[in-house]
Amino acid sequence: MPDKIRKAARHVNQSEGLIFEKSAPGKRGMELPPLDVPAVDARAALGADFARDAVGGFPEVSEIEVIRHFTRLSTWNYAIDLGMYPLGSCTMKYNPRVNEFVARLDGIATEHPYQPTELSQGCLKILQTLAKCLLEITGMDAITLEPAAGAQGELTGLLLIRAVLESRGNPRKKVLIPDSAHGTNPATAVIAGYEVQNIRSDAQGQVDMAHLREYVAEDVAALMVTNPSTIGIFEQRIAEAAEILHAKGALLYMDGANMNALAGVARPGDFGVDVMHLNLHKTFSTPHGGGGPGAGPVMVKKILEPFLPIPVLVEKGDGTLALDNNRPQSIGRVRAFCGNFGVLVRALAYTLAYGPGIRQATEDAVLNANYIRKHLEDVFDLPYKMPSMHEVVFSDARQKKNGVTTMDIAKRLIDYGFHPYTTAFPLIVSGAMMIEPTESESREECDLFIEAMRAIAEEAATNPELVKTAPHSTRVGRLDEVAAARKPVLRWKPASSGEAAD
Amino acid sequence: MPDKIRKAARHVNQSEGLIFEKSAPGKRGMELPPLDVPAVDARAALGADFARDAVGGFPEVSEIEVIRHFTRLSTWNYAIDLGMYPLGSCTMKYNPRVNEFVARLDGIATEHPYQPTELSQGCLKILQTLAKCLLEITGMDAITLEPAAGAQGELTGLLLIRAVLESRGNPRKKVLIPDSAHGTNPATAVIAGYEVQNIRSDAQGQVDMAHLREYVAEDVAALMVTNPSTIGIFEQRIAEAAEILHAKGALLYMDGANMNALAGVARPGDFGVDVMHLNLHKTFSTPHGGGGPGAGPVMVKKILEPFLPIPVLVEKGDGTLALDNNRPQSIGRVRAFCGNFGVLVRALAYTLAYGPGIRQATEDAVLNANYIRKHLEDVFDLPYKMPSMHEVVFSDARQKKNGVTTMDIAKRLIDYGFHPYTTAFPLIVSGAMMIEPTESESREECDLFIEAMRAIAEEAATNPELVKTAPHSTRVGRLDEVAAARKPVLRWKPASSGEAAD
Amino acid sequence: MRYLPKSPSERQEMLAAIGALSIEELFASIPAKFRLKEPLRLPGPLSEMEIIDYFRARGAENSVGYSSFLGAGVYNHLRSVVTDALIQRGEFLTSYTPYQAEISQGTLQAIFEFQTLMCQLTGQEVANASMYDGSTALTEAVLMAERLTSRHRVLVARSVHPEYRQVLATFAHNLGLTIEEIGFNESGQIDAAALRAKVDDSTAAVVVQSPNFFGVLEQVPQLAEIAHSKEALLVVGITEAVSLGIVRPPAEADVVAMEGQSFGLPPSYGGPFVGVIATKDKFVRQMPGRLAGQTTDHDGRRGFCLTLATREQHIRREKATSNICTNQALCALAAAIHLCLLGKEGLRELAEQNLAKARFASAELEKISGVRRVFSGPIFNEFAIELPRSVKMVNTGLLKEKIIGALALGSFYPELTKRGLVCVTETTTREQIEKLAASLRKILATPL
Amino acid sequence: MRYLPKSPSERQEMLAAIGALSIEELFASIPAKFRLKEPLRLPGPLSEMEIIDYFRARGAENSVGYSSFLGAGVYNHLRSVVTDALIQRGEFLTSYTPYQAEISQGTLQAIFEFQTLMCQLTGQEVANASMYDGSTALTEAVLMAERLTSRHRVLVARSVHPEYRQVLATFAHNLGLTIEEIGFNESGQIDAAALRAKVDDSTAAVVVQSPNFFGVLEQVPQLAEIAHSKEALLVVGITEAVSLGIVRPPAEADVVAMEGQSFGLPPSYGGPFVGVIATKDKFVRQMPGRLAGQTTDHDGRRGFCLTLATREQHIRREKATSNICTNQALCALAAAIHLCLLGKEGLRELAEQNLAKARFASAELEKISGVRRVFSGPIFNEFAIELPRSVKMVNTGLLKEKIIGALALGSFYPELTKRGLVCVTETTTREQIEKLAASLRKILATPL
Ligand SMILES: Cc1ncc(COP(=O)(O)O)c(C=O)c1O
Ligand SMILES: Cc1ncc(COP(=O)(O)O)c(C=O)c1O
Repeated sequence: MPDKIRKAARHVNQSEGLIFEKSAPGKRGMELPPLDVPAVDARAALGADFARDAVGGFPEVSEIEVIRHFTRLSTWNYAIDLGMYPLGSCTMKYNPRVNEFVARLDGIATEHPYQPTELSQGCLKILQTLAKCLLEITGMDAITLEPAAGAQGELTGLLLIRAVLESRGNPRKKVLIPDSAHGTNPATAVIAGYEVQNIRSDAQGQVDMAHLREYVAEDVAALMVTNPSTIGIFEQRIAEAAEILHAKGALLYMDGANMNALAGVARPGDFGVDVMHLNLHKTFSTPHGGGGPGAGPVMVKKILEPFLPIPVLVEKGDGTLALDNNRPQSIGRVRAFCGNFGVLVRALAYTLAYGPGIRQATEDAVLNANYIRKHLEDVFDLPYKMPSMHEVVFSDARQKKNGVTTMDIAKRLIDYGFHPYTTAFPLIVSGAMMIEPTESESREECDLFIEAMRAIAEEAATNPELVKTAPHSTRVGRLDEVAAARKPVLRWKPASSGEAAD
Repeated sequence: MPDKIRKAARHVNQSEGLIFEKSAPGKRGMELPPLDVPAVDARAALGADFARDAVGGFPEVSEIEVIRHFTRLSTWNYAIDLGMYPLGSCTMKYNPRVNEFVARLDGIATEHPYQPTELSQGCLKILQTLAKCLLEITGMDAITLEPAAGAQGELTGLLLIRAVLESRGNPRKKVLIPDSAHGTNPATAVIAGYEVQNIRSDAQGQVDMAHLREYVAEDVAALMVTNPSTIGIFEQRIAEAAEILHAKGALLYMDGANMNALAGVARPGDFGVDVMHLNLHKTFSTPHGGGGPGAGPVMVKKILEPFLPIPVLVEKGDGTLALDNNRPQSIGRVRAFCGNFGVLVRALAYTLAYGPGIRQATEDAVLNANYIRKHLEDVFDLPYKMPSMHEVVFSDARQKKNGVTTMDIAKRLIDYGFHPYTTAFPLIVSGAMMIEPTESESREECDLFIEAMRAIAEEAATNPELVKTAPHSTRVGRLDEVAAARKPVLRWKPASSGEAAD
Repeated sequence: MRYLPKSPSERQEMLAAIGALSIEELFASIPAKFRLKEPLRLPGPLSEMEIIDYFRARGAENSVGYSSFLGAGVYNHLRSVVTDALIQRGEFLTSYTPYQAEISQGTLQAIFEFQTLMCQLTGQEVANASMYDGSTALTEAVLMAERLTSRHRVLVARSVHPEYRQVLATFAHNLGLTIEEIGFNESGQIDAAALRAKVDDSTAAVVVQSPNFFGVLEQVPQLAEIAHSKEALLVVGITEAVSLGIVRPPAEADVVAMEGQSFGLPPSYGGPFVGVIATKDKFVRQMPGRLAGQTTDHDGRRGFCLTLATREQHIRREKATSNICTNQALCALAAAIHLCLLGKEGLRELAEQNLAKARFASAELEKISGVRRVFSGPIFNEFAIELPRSVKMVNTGLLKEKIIGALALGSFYPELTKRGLVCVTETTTREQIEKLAASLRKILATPL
Repeated sequence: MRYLPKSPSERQEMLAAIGALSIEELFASIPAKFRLKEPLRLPGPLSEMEIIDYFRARGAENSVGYSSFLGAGVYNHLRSVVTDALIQRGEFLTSYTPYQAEISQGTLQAIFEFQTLMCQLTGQEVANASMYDGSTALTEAVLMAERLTSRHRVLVARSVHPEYRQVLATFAHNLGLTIEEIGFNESGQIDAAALRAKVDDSTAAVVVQSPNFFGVLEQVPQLAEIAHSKEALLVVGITEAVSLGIVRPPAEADVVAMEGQSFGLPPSYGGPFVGVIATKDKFVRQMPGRLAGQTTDHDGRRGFCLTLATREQHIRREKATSNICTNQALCALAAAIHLCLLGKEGLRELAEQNLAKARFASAELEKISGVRRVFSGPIFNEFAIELPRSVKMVNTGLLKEKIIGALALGSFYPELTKRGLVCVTETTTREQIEKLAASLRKILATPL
């Protein structure tokens, strides 16, 4: 009998304890070349005040145990290399292997940020080329590659806005943020020293223009809008929003986390955006690596260029490149050194692979999202009917009637061989199901996803308990997150916990 | 409730079809740099007689589909990187990652066997250094690194014996092989043009000396003996066997597949062996790679040196190295070029990592085997009681009483998170269970294995059906091998099988 | 295009299924005037091989073939191919933040192990995984101190990495934090007397780094006592984490902000690295960044999940402890693997080798007339030297010998012209050190 | 030692558990006089970094930086990092021969796919996975023909790779096979007339290679007709498998023996490569080597297992079709992955590029006075040229230009002195070809 679930089966999988539980005194996983200078006794050299004893509880294991430990752990993860990872807003697309290869080349991975400029021209050319590509894609005027992730890009962007407003005499008080925004937007505004004013969405899920007009006053520094929005629709009146803001001397910040829907098709610089960031670990495919690293370059219009963080990449008269730290109006430095260079290398490798063909990736991403929408809209509630871009957002409204929530459906997807979609936000959709297939999914994979979602909808109707107790196929079931938070156990401790103290 | 089986659990695992089933016209997984010379129309250039149409049925898939296809497939395999792989005689030990790294270096992986000698000194030094190490470890006089695997090493060895005997006037007719030998031994003898004469083992599982004396006559070219034998015991009277053979002008061939029990402890060259091979993919840890590649260097005593296959590595007067093809007495060439160079590189990396410490690896291998023997000998039948070296061989005699065979126990081991042990041979043990942990297993892993084997013994007594129908945890159950052989399906065919014909 | 798993006809069939006549139709909600008519002007498309050639060419324009004595927050330590092989497993490399615990146990357990390792190294009770880098970790540590003390004055040692102080300044500027800097004495350590004089009831935190920017170890216990005397918190930054193999951990600090690059991450022109904040259990709810905690499933099996998320932006939005979301997870994994490989003995031996090399290098250089050590305090693998000429001039000469010399301290500290920062690690060979000394001697011998 | 997962005390405890007083006790069954008293004299032990340094140093003593025009059975083609990333997954790299099907389905399905790809390429019905290399595959193909025909005379084209013929000779010697060689004509192809004259009722096989050692394509259909006219089998060897992207497959051959190195395997100084035998279904039971077959489990799920093992040594021992056991599985996997990446269009385009480069190179070289093509037959990416001077002498000059020139055919064919074999692939740039031509012109212009 063919299995009911086509996409996945259960298979034997290795169990594994904590690395500390495998430790035994004297085992070594790495050996060093012999010391070629006179040895020094640390305790004698540093003195009792500065010397330490051995690190208590530190693991002592062999190389093969390390290989097995982390190989076994890895088999407990889901990954893009294993299948579709339809996390809305997170843009989990294929991470090309060549990007990993080039980021590790001698002359790339080996370079020190303080080495002489004349010995860094290769690194600087990479930064310059990527900068030019990102400006061409976004239609903006100037850029910084320094921010380490989207949230840091947001902060950098708001600090730039603050700086230009200060230079005009008043940094202002408020940043307007639609209720559909990602959590980093309001969190960032506060760190930038602003108050957050939430802006309502209209019936279509777009920024409510009337409401916006109301709020844009002399104390408003900027509107932070995500476009396409977190419900996957294009903010059609964004240019109008820009005019409203500009008329009052405020600026328009665009969260570019969803550029996957626009690259090659439309440019924020053309529809009134003053500042924006990109998530290179999303749109430009540098791997997520289980949570990072990323990069969040910030693109600005000319007026903001003088305030860009240091260092700024400049081309000298002789055509050589250099990093300029002498920028009197700069907001300063948001991170040490030149940003997540290794991530930037990967993003450039990705961009060079596509060239102008990046539009095709965008088209395929939007095609996949709409294909899935088309095949699921009859079984799941679609709160906002506007055309979908790179992502479709359903709600669990129908399944809720049987007590089945978006989280239950998400967990049940695991049994069907998929990673769950995003359930966390936006706040304007209760029980949101944010589905972003990206361009990396074949029709076959999309069809299997549709089949899985329809089957789960069926189960939610006929056998809700099955869905509510999912997943049933994983080596551990749903975990007690409440207990985890109530009595946090955040580190392993040796039996004789005196040891760990050191 | 803690799970009964500690070593493994079941986890969701991706299903995947054949790559051909994912093909669609126009998909590409690899693109080429643009052609920098005038393009040529193949059909016109080659003419209809030589030109072909597109390869029928050939896959057309994208890069991510290839990544996912083979990544998913890989998760269906067991591997040394996942856990203990106790295949007796196969010596599945840890394969150091650095070996893979150095084998891929520019200047190593990139070299052509016909490039000028003066531009190949690096490759030749690697061959020379490895040759010296292997001679030191085996105590032999001369060596060829050319054979691609153990079986080809055996053939090379027998051809050398044949050559020296021919040079003495008569190649002789027979090769004596103990009934405990690996299948390649008799198969090889035939290809070398010899008849196989099986030699009985004595009550202790060693070569029966009386029997040997009987058989060693003028028509016997050699005795092929594996030492330690395939039941993991040292042939204590091997030197005597050598004398018996030498007295009659015959030679002693030693199958060195089990050198893992001797390296650093004893040298075949010291106990009368004339010719032997090593399996570098076993004792020297070059990875098995799902079945190969390997390398089977052959070590000989002085008298056989003139007959070594070409090319022979020689050191010139000026200290530079070269390959000598002008060897009038050579048996010729057994393989094109210089053998599996990339495998030899890995074997040298392994040897350099240990140095004289290789003895410690041998000691640990023997320690593990005896530790397991000690903890299992009360529940499994031990047909031969001689001290175990690197391997312990039980039989299923006791479990057979409940209809549980060695194969059933082996399959049940899968559910316990282990790869089965070897069941195939030796012929002198019916229902053999050949267990070789190697030095790469920690005590923890050995203890889990012992726990599993004892639990299975228990199941065999109390619930034989459970064992006989194992494995129960894998994505596919026992396969119908009979059907596979009766109506062989050895390739995929497209629906319209006309296409494939091309 | 090789990354796109669709054939032209599949695209047409999918469009048809959607009921769209053309792909343009799917972009109809974008006002026409904003839709691009022309293809973007971008380089490419390039094949895999061309991409490799491009980056090989860029690499060749950098410093390959030079021996370097640069440290100053980025250290060249040995890395194992094992680490690289493991973090490149797709299951780690291409997975997202482990919000869905049931299929993320690999990443979650690894994070838990990372947190434990960081606690063991720093002598603290709890550590996060992770912050962007050491500089943002230090800044977040200060913001944490501000929240914990509700005070707004921060005293920062000038011997803290200059770029770290710049980052702190950028944040402080808008948050009404006042920052005052405390100088250093001839030992190269913070001027404790000056600090004691400045610390008061409005002081949120005292911020030092050890080993500090000059490579000198600070007297953490004493500094803690000074800070605590006014209920201010002591924040200790660490840029050279390998030092913890032999140097007393800052157990008395209230918050430790560490850069983990030294644990198996390549210099990579400044990133990606991994920042860590470690602190006391009692402060955990004000700590930013991700935390994995141990728990069980319904059958009592041990498992791990992200926890205390109420500190984070995706739950608390404007009330979050920080805006950080994506962090440096894969770098944290690399560091954890690297540390497991090194192990207790390996880490100590590694640190001892660094100390020994630094002692040797310092002695070799001090033999040169006109060259002397600037500071008398205890060092680990980095130290400041004074030269009879401008460091820039000397370095120009060294470059001719394929040596990247000392970092000119004058560019960060006007008063430290003719002073250079020299770093050596276990990767610096005796031969390289002797060549540096010989070249330096030669250069200084030639009259201007 | 880092590879050994035991602490000293664990060793003691395990010895105690066994009831042994010392480790020596476990080796007691080895006669004392054979037990080593001294440690072996071996280099090492080396740390990982020292091992890498050692091999980097060896690599630097080789041909890095030279452009090469060598082929002759080993070809330098593009390889993708994807292939390397996948075959290094531990689950493939560190697994054994898939005898235990339930936990080896990954390797088994990949083998099945490899077999299919090889059939599609060669136009044959069944293919194995795998033989050691092309040379041993060719020899095994001949032994297979001997078994199938029970005849012992083999006719081999002299245009077959000389080393392949040497390997065949080594085996034939002891098996009572008689081997006769057939010459080549001015087209560079086998002398069909001579072949027709020689083939008779005692002929087991006619053995040719296409493209042959001179890079010339053989007339396979005609040769098949000749062989079959006397019920002899036609064995076709292939060393440059990329040619199958545009060259008619040897469908008329009875057995094809192919070297798969061109499919993503590095030259690696001659190995490891991957040999393949492909043939007709009716001959499969005489085919050596491993085969994966499709079947089902008890629940009807599709699965794969090794099959027809009754041909193999581990079952049949002295009656086996061959003694091969360990083969080149991982290389076969690499080739399969490489071919899946290339795909139908990529393979054709790749082959066309090779053809175009060869045409261009040939034209460029023929422009040089005194340089002419030796053979008139159709070529793929390799061709023989005649020089006015000894190839050795010319190559010495080329080496000064960092060029590794043509392979001197004289060393394999006495009658072909002053003849050299030139190979170009998609990796040979126009610039390299033009530099070769220019250097050659220069060298030949300078009087002896
Ligand atoms: C819409 C949106 N904005 C901002 C962010 C924050 O970016 P990062 O995680 O790189 O800090 C994200 C990522 O989760 C996002 O989806
Ligand atoms: C004892 C013994 N001899 C010979 C061989 C054959 O070696 P290979 O598989 O390398 O041809 C093996 C390997 O299976 C073996 O175990």
